[in-house]
Amino acid sequence: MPGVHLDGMVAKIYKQIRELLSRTSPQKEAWRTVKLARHPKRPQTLDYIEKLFPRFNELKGDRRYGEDPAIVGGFAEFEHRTIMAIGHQKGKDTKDKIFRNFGMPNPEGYRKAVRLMRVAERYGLPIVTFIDTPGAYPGLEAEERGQGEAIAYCLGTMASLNVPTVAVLIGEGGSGGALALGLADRVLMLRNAFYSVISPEGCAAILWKDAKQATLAAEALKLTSEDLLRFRVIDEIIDEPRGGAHKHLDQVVRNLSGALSRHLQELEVLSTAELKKQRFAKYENMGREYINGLEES
Amino acid sequence: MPGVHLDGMVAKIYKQIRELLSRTSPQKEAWRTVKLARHPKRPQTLDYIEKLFPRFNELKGDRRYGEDPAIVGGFAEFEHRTIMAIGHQKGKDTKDKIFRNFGMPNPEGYRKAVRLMRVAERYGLPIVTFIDTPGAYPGLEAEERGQGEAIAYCLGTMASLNVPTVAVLIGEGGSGGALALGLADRVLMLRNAFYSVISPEGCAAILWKDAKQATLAAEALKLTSEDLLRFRVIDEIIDEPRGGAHKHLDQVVRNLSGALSRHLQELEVLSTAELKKQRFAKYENMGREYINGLEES
Amino acid sequence: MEQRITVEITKRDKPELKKEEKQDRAPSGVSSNAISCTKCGTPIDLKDLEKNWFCCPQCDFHMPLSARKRIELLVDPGSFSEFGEKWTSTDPLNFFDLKSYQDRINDIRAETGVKEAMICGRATISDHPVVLCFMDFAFMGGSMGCVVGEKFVRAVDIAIEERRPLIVFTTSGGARMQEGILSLMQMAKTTCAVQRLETEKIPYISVLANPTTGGVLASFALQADVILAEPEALICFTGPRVIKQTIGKELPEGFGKAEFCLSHGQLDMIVSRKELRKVLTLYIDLLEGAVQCEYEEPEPAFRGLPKRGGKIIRGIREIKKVAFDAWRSLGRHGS
Amino acid sequence: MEQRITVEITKRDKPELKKEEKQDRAPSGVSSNAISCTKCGTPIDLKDLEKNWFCCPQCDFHMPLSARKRIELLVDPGSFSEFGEKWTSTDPLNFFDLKSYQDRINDIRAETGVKEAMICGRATISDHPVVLCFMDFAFMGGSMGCVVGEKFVRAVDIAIEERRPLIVFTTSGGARMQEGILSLMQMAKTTCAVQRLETEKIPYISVLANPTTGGVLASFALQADVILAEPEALICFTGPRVIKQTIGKELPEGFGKAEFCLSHGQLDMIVSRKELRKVLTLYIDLLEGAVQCEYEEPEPAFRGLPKRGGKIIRGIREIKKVAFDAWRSLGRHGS
Ligand SMILES: [Zn+2]
Ligand SMILES: [Zn+2]
Repeated sequence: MPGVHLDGMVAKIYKQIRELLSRTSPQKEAWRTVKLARHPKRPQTLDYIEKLFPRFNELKGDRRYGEDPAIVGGFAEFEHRTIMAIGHQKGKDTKDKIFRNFGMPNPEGYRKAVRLMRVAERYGLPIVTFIDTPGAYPGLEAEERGQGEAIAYCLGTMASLNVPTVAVLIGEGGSGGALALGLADRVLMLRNAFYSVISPEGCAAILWKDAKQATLAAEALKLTSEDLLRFRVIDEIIDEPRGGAHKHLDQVVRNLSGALSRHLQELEVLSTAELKKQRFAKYENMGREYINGLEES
Repeated sequence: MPGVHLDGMVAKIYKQIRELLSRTSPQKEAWRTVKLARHPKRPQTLDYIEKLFPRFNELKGDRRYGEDPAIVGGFAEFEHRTIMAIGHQKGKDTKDKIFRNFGMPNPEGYRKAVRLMRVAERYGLPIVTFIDTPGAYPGLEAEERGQGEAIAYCLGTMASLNVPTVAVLIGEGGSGGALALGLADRVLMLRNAFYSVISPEGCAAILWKDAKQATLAAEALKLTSEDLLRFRVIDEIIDEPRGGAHKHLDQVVRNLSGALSRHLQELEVLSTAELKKQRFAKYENMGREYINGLEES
Repeated sequence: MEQRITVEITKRDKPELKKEEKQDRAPSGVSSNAISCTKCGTPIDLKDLEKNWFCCPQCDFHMPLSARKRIELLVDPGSFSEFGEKWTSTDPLNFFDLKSYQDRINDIRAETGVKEAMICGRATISDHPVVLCFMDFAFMGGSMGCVVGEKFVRAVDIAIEERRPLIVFTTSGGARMQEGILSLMQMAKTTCAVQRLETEKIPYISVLANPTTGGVLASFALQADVILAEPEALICFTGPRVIKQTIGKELPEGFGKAEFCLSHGQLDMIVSRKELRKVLTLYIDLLEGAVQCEYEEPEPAFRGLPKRGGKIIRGIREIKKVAFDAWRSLGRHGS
Repeated sequence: MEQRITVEITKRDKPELKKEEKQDRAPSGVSSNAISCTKCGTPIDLKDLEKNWFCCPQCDFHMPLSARKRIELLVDPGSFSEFGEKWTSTDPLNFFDLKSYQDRINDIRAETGVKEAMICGRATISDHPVVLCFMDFAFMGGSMGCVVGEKFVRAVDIAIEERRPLIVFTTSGGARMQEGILSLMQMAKTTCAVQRLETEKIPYISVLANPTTGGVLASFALQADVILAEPEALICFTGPRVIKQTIGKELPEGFGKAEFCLSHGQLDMIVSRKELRKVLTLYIDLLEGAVQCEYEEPEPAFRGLPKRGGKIIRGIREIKKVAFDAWRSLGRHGS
């Protein structure tokens, strides 16, 4: 039957196209972004805190169980107002990286973040978060102490806050462990950061049954800042110098500072009710445009 | 010098009086109360919950670290309304007592209580607590997980609640571990319960350097329901049958039920603002009448 | 009918049990009207299984259930009315791995008859009007994509508009990779909806079935006021395999199971499937009574404002009487 | 002056260190102008000690300090104005153990010159108006009775009325047994006051000195927004001796010390006495800026309502300018 023959040919051609595509630039672009976002010299949360805020006073501990250095936070001064700054910190040298668990928080980290957010709320301080993590730590004890609950609780807290929140994706945005600090009124993203539901390696291991296909997965996942802007998951891309943020930190900080200032000013004039209404609408709309049949029911 | 002689005599007589007093009834009364409050057959929180409330649905866990069976709690029905019932549970037989750590909570117990109080607040449910504990558990791991913070947090929560709260001292009211569930709008106390800043044995060990002087300490501490009513630390004494609550539980439950009903009805007609105003005034006045010189400054 | 159940059970992917099954239990060669228990291997006649709430009569193992079957077992007969059944994903990423996302969806639908990983609707349980969401593991491992998130949000809208408690049954491997970042955002989306529920004082109960992991666990599943679980259900953020790889050693016996989570303070109660209807009824009863008494300032605290009926009741004595009469009329008081 | 310091230090009861001291360190035979370090035993000249913020120049051990000395070291010179200095307990229980409560109080007063376990007042720190409470361990182990509770509540009243941050230094063995249940109730009393502070958005910082235990720890000490501690301060609800008795084994090295508490998430920071003034100034600076911007509905969120000055400022740009000018005028911007 000619129909069958044709179907087979179409499938074959389609496969060839995919394979060809897999060797061209857009995909490599995604992988290049992943590599830049994970670059060992890439500036981290504490670098931005130091450069953006003339004063910063760190707060520690979840008041329950422990102090998790994979998340840092504290009062900071930004353009003549006090804010609360919170972010993942991956660590610099080997010792620091181990100390900070490579930026993979345990439940205490998220619970510290929640505590700091509530302190900020009490004083009416805007909150700025910096996201840069491979994800929540996949450890045995993290599960024992409720890793899932810690993230769910942090998300619930961010959704309920009566103060303006701005999240900045500065490097790696790894899944739920990143999102826990990302449910903000505005989400900014450095051009070479990435944000994904799963790491390209993890995705490749599951779907391609081969972690080495991470390059393919990176492209398929649409995890670059341009993709995310298109999906309206982020609100603005912050430009980086050629070669990445580490090439000229001050320039990135200038770009980020201007954007932060603008977004905070826009949010600060809103009433609490309006702020939360917009926040809920923002997130409850996400993905709605990609559903067929919604209008019918 | 005759003065010195006289002083010595006075001191000696005073000492003799104290010793005589120490063998008479008021002091034995205090010790009798302590023994009754700790009586192995004394009804416990779950007994009262069963008898007072036609329906009860237990809630478990602090959602953070563990489930502490030394504190129990859940939704309950009381006179056609839903309430939140929370209390210490000491345990009945040896196995149960060990399981419940003899009613000495770990931090998780207080954090579960806080969680339940916040759920109650969300739904506008009044909260009834039952107090019966030797105190918070003095363990190494309890300290590691912040026993002090857990109590402070529970106290802060009870102070801030937007719903009416009634605490009932049913047995042993041991120090901060008891008070953590006791910062309520109304505090009721079974006649033979006791409530003290320190156990008589602990007090005797420190002040008399001899734990065997607990009988003396019990009297000195003024820990009976009559004493506490006089100090206005409690609002009402619930009568027990001769011989103690375990002699006729139903009778105690009838007395308690009537009082609970009355106090809840009085509290339920108050606005949130008035409720909290009265609560703060109640506790911030405590001890004020026993200070000299207040009026001067 | 029996045939369909077999399909549902065998098609279901049980990540952590699969290997053991293969090793421990030889093909039992049972007839097409029987299956062998996933846990103890005992052959069970499908009729007996159905009579026993799809739990093994031998070891009480709770067999995986499709969303449809759960609805049948839980709600008052004929009371379920679905919404959103036609909503489908438009494949926003144009996702393609070894197979395209669109093909995957079509194949699963054809094979299982399940249209999405969550089925939602209004129903009554013991005459209480509720809104229900049931996840289905057969559909791409119960993964949360845009449709699941949207259905949950609509369920919340209905719960608020109609003052109905929300009850959610979860079973999920997490977010749906094929919808990329948009699937991650469904965690934020459902979280915001839960916040609206809280503000509106609508009771929210979740029931976690095997397995509930990843993004579903770390968002709406664990944000409920009351969290129940089925016995032995795997409940963890990261799956045991990944943890084992990370820490490089064996996990303790029972790790991540419901019993483990209960003792670690994560759950309120483990409820056997047979008891679930009774337990849920009790919670709804007690919580519904609660929401009927709204709390407003600066008026007296416990005046009643039952929004559903439209009739406004004032004064605590009247509330009590109304609530009492309602309970009595349903024959459920003092049970 | 030196003599007074000696008295303060030797009179002070250091529960956990006392025994070790006796065993480890022979009477050092130092002159009356020197003492030996409690920790390392090095003889220290009192003048050197005072110059070094009463920390051992050898091992940095933080010597116990009286409330008066702390005031002297911390606040702007001459700025402290005390309140409640004449408040005394009326001995509500008529308490008598081997000695009467009244006699105990009188003896301690005569011996130490300290009148109660807490001294409170208004002051400025780096020109910031604040309210301060300083506990004194020399007075009955810094125990909390009715007077301590009342002083704390009055400090809160002043903080709210005059929009001043509240800073509390704690050192306490817990509740004061001699006032029985009334001392326990001071935990509830101070807790309610802290709640009012929170509602009024007044910054509240506590500094825990050695030792802070029992009822003081489990109430206002741990209810602050920012919790600092001195190095090596013992911070625990139950004292190590009682825990040792209960569990029947030795406690790990460093148990209950500030460093232990920091790593267990209980504290924000351990601050050396030399740095304290600088650190507190920074916190007050940042938090004061915050409270000046009050947040009200349904008007725009960040309009300013600095209550202290009485002048009402509206609009975010104006707030910023005012705050900026204030900082600049104090020469503290950008430090
Ligand atoms: Zn079986
Ligand atoms: Zn030294």
